[in-house]
Amino acid sequence: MCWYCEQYGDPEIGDGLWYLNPYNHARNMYKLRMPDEAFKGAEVAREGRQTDISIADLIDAIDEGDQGKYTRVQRALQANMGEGGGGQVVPLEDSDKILELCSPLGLMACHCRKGVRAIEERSELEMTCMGMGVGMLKWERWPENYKGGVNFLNIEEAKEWNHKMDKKGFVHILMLFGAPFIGGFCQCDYTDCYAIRRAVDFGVGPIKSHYVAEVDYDLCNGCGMCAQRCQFGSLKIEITTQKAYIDQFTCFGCGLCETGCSKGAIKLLDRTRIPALAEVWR
Amino acid sequence: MVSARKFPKITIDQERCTVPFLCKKCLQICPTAIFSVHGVKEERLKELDPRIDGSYVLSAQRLDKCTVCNRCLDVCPVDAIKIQVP
Amino acid sequence: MCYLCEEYGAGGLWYLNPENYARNMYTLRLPDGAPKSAAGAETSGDIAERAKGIVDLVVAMEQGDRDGYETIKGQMNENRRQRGTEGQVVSLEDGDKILELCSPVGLMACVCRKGARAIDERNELEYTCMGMGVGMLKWERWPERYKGGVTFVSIEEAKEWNHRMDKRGFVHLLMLAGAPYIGGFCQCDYPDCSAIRRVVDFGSVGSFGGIGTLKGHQVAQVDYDGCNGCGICAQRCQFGALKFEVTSGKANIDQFVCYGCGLCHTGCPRGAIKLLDRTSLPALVEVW
Amino acid sequence: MTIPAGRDIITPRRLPKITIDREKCTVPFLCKKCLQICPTAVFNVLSVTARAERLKEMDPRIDGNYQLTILRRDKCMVCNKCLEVCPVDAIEIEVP
Repeated sequence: MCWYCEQYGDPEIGDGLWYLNPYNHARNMYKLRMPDEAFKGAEVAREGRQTDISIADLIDAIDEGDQGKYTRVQRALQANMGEGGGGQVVPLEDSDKILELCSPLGLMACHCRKGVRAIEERSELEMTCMGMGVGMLKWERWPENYKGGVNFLNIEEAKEWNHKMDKKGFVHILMLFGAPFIGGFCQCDYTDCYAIRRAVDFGVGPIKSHYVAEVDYDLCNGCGMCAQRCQFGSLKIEITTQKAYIDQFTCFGCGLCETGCSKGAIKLLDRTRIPALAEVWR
Repeated sequence: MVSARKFPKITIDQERCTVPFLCKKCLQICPTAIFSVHGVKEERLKELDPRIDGSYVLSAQRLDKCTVCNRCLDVCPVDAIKIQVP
Repeated sequence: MCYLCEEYGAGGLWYLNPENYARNMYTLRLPDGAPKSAAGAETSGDIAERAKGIVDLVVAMEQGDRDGYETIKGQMNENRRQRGTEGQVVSLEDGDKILELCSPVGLMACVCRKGARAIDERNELEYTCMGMGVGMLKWERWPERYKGGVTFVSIEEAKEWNHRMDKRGFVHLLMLAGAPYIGGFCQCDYPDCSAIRRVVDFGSVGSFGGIGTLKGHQVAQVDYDGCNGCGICAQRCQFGALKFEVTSGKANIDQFVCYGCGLCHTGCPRGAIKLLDRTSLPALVEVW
Repeated sequence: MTIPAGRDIITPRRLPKITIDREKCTVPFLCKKCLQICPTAVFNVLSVTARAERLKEMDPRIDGNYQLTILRRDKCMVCNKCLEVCPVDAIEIEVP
């Protein structure tokens, strides 16, 4: 089971998925966003926690050729992320359900794209991020963080936006601001999103979704649309057989290949029901 | 880290699986291509006949990529494959 | 510089050095004292021994034995180097130039696809591999290795075949059979080609140091002005190095992961992907 | 127990050193040339929190409101495109 479900899932509700547990979207969650002792909970995640490290240390370790340091930093970063600053990839269908549970929802400028490519998103047409939960109501206090303001949406509008982003090819990620408080519903792609890039390059950052993609060889015609949409480099076209090939061990279960397939040849399977993948979250 | 896990154990009953290069069902259905087929004894001036028992042997090499989807079990006409989940 | 160029390049690219295609190369193909198989086993006939290296690696992974894993990997690379049985990715253009230098060239069944997917290529329309050099003339002695025989082709036919394979999306790869003797000109894809699979699956952070195959002498680079984000290139990358950067609507190539096969370059209808010389980028000079 | 995967094992390699002359590069969020030309997104631009004021957005045109930083020098292949586009010659890349 994923760490978040263990901590915050309710087996009775939403198949035990933590993000479909309405309690986690309750208003009082916001106050807990900086985890206090009670909420730090799981000893597993706290083990090896170290606050003064960053991705820069990983890069230094490569430069220094120090495998030991690299591994230490990598593990510590993974532990830190688990505790509060982490997140999880979700497929389109599940994210629609989350949008029904959470309020308020507001479009905003993406923090990552601003930092990585200096992209300024000034209007709702440009905005590629969604802030979630009551914290959003205080946005006006921090205009620098919410450059261009916040555009609050109703559930239907939010879903429509979500589908539009999916069509464009963005990966949906739940960003935690102190688990289980979901602060952001991100739309990510490789290089421009900090989270995906950390996860792909170093195995640090948001964990994989509860699903993995699988190709139905009978339906797949090798058109290659799916290969364009994979941001994790885990989908290739196997030319010999003219079918899509998915490495399920590196698949993040974002479902972009599924939603992009015109033949309906890709399905999402429940990760926890596949023995070899049940514990593959990074 | 990928995760802490034991790989599945795949055993192939060579008594039953006698003509893998002729049958080739598991080799072509496997989504992660973990199987491999080899001629048992390549001889000078001789081509091996896939129809002759034991001229080829099937092996499962890339256990790390097996997701236990069990498709090979479904297609195997002689039930020669066993997957043991650790 | 890639070590093959250092040893066999005579100041240029080793595979464009005509000396390496001389007939006498064939007799050099197994250096004295080199391990008999890539896994270092005494006999290469035994199936278990043949697959030993990869199987040992998988066991080390399962046991979480990082040192063991690295040792096995290092040994496998060392054995391959000693035996001179490494390979190198080449672009379509360089492949064409090689075809002009080497003789004879013959189409044949692919050994990897035979092993990985039990694909039985029986005639020249199906063949996805090319054998090179005088060794090919002795093919009839080994009918099992050359199932379906060998179709010898002229330079023009070989080039045409090479271009057809490129169009389909195969990576071109030179397979050494005792460096610098080139035994095969492979057309590869993941996961059916064992050479590609060894480098993609067993590399390190940023996809360095897989097993047995060197990256090509070029790397691909996107011209942001020319790219219209059609995504065809992303379908063709077998190395997971090219992703479609949705934000900018352009292709994004991780040049550290890129093998320089040039499939994105030949697939781009707008000519927006160029192949650069690897040595022109200082950080990539030693990334093979 | 853990399984070594590609992204867990490093191949030692000396990385380029990139320095930014902050005296020269004063308005990176306005200029943004290097940020957008870099094929591997090595750069990062941050607002200087010490200058942040509650209830106020920061003006990209004001010197020193934003700072250019190096986020991923492991991905720099020294293509030198950033040097070419930088209007104030503030970037220096040192190849080890």
